[in-house]
Amino acid sequence: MKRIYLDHAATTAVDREVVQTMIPYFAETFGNASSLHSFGRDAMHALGAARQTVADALGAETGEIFFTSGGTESDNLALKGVETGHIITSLIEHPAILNTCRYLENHGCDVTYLPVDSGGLVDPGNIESAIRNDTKIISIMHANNEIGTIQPIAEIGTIARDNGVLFHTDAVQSFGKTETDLQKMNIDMLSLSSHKIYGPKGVGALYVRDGTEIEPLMHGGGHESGLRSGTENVAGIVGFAKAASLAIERFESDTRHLTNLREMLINGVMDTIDDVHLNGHPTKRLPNNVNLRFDFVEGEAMLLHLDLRGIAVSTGSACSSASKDPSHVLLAIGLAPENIHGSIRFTLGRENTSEDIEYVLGVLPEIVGKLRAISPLVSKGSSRGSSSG
Amino acid sequence: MKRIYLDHAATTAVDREVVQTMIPYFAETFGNASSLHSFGRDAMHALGAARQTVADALGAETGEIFFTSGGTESDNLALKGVETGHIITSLIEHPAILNTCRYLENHGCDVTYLPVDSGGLVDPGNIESAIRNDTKIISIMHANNEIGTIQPIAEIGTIARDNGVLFHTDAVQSFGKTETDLQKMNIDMLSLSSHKIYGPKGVGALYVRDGTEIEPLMHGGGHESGLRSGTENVAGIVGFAKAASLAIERFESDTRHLTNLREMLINGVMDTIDDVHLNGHPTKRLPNNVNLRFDFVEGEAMLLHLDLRGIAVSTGSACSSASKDPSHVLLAIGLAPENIHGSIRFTLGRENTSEDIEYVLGVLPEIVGKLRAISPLVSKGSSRGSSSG
Amino acid sequence: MIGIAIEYTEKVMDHFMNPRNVGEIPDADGAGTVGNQVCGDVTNVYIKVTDGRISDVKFKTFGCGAAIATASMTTELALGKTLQEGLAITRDAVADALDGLPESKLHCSNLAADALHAAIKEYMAKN
Amino acid sequence: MIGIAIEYTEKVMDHFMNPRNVGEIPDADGAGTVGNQVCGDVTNVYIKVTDGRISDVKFKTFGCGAAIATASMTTELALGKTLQEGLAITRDAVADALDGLPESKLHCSNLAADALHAAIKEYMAKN
Ligand SMILES: Cc1ncc(COP(=O)(O)O)c(C=O)c1O
Ligand SMILES: Cc1ncc(COP(=O)(O)O)c(C=O)c1O
Repeated sequence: MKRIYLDHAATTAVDREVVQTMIPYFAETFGNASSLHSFGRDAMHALGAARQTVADALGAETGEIFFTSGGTESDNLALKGVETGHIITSLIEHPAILNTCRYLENHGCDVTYLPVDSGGLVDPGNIESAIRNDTKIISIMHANNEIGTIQPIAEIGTIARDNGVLFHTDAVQSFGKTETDLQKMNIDMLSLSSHKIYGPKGVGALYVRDGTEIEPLMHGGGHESGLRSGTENVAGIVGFAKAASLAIERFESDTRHLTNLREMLINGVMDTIDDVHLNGHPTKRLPNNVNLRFDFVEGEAMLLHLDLRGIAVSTGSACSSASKDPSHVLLAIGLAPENIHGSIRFTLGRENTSEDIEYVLGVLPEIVGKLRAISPLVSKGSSRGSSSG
Repeated sequence: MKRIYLDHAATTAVDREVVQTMIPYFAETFGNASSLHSFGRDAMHALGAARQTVADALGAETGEIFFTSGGTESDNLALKGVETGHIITSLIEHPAILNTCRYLENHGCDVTYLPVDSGGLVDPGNIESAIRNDTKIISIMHANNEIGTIQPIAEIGTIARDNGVLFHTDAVQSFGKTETDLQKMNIDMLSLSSHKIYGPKGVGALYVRDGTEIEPLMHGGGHESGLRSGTENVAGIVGFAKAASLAIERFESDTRHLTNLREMLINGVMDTIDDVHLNGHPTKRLPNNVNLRFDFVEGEAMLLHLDLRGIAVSTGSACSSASKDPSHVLLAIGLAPENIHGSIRFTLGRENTSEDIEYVLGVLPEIVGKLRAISPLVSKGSSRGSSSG
Repeated sequence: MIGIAIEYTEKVMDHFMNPRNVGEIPDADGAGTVGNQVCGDVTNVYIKVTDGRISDVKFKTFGCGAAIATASMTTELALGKTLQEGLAITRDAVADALDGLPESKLHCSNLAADALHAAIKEYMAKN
Repeated sequence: MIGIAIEYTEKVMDHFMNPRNVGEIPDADGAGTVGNQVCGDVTNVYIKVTDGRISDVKFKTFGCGAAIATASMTTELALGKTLQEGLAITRDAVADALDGLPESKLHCSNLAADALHAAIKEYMAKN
């Protein structure tokens, strides 16, 4: 069966080139980067080169890049590493930020969770007014993982800078898909995750602007300039760096390709199926994100039908696995729970083709029609029971 | 040039079989284990099988195994996850424990650092007397990374259990090299690291006995039953599990092989070079650890000479990279700093052969002789200036 | 809207893909609705009763795969049964008939049996 | 006893592997000892002075690769120099002559130049 992966916000397949780059670091150049001998020096060089690559990809200095075990650790480190005080964030952050904030609320911090508008945008004016004397950090994600909304990061960064408050952004979903300029955007800290950009899982980075003081989350041998102890995952870091450089290299072509497929999918669905709505912002949106709400049907049943046709999608953020509550993001943009249940997220990737989208557009109307036919929510005699496609 | 790696306590080369096992999980079975679709389910199965393998290797239940980013994170999680109170540990723990304890001392905990004897052994009697009403946890490493001393873990576990105190042990160096019995040893928590057992770097586990309450270090999507958020590093975990099962499978032959090589190296050095002393315990010692003190010469100079001959050793724990102070472990066993500077750690591995040891024994006397010849510490006219070999 | 990765038995998948007895019975002798849209699961069950037996049964479900499959299986189990037998169809019986449901989905199996019981009770109250 | 992974220049490695002017001068005109065993670095420098010039120089070092190489290079730089020129051999001059030393090892380059200066000063004090 044809298998079409449309869940790139959950994770991506490691690029073949990245895998090839990593392999020598398992059994050959396997040294501990802290060791003095040649095995160690080879590992140290690989680590240094990878750090340079990631720094270059961000326009940062090598001393500002700290490797972590992933986006979650980067987010935790950024927030927990800052002195206790007031934190400003949004209601649509990833659980790695939100649950860290909940934890910090129990440990002496005060958190303001800002609302978003129906497109998922934070109002920079709200940030400005939320700033207090004891505000230590503003953490607003660059792009949302569920609906793909891109925030006005540059404006927020300027407000933070003008008020002498640190600015952290979770760029796990945005890196490689929309431009990031650490200087113009006045970003002090930025989280990255390798497995969202065709790199291996279990690796990430936190950019920390030179001069920013933060405390480690993990204590030990003093690796990563003391900010993150633990023997460096050389193979993983080398793979991550390769993935980051490919992301920069392919940025133009990737975004063009993804935007084309995105528009093809959105328009195709809208043309063939009634009572469908696009969740999130119509334009300030990641090039690979399509989040659609199908009235009268339940998302997981749709997901299962699509899966049976080889199509992998998500009904929300796969990262928040344990919960079955309606998506906090879709609630925050003002959807009622009964409308949220029929939402499906398609996130496109580099390897997807227009044939993939055609295939999806081919099977979707039938699936929606089938589920609507057994749905008690479709009013009797309504033409809506079946798709028009 | 022949290259002989004798620094297996720092890290190990990933076993070729382990690499082969991991590869499909990068670009093929790459799904996010939390995703509902078939890509996700395949990843979830791989994760479940790996958890079963690691649980079996330890004689634990799958629900007691929590995957982490390595030994450092496991150690941090074990100690920081426990309610604030009194902690008992030893002076020779790995920095992942010691620096976590220092951190906790600044955050409401009180820590007792127990001394060790000249062989590096903790006296269980000292543990018993250190226990207070508010003692929450005892953390004593199973085997030391620098001198290889194996602690009386079963006795310590019994004392902990009898006193209603949690018992954590750092088994990063001991796993696969000396027997671990969670039940007989009354272990409540145990740290493992993949890259010390021929698995990939950046992966580890914390065993947490069912019913033990600990708090997460990283907050987010609620992975690992909520104890460790962050998208699971499926390839790394699969590799770690394979390495753990190989460690169990090869336990008998590995330990026999390593013990033979260890004795060959110790005896060979003692026979050919004067003024050499074995650091650590003569018998309660990891089968792969040889830590030798060469009078009148400085360790790093020896390391460099050995490196030039293709032999990789360590002058201490490579993990504690930033520090240049004399090893805290060698200080704790009662050595004066001036004696510590001439210590070299050889840690043997599965792939080493008796030819490797012969080669080392062949070059070592010359190196020591050369350095002693230029050492001002060798008294004039002393026969000690040159090796006898 | 997020669930942990789930796996269904072949029977569940069969009933999910080919649900039996889908529809409404406009002149039903009894009807029951359980669940609500806000929670993401609604199941309606309609019955016709002839000579004290369930002579026809239909359902409609808004819900996940497990909800659809259990509703379908429930109607299959109910068809031809006496009212007492119908009332004796438990959630567990439905789950068993499907060769089991994932732990996280056991609550879904509640809906259909409950809706069936409600339909039977409505009929009994009227007659 | 632990150091961050280090890399030496070819010149450092050459002087480390083949140290020049190793030894003691029993009837030295001046001798200097710098460092101590506790810190892990000791360097002794011995000089003979003829016509105001350093006509012979020898060293012994207990220390790391950088300490040995800098001591060797220092003696090479010192040989044949006037006492004033000898005193003008700075730590930086030694490091430069070795094409540089790793940041973490700059302190080691202190030892040899200091020991040389001490030897010269001892000679000057006596004469
Ligand atoms: C926006 C965002 N932040 C953080 C994370 C966490 O990253 P990781 O899975 O690498 O821990 C994710 C994805 O899981 C994400 O989408
Ligand atoms: C005894 C011990 N504990 C903990 C660690 C830390 O493990 P990791 O390098 O996986 O963070 C090490 C080695 O570095 C070790 O030897």
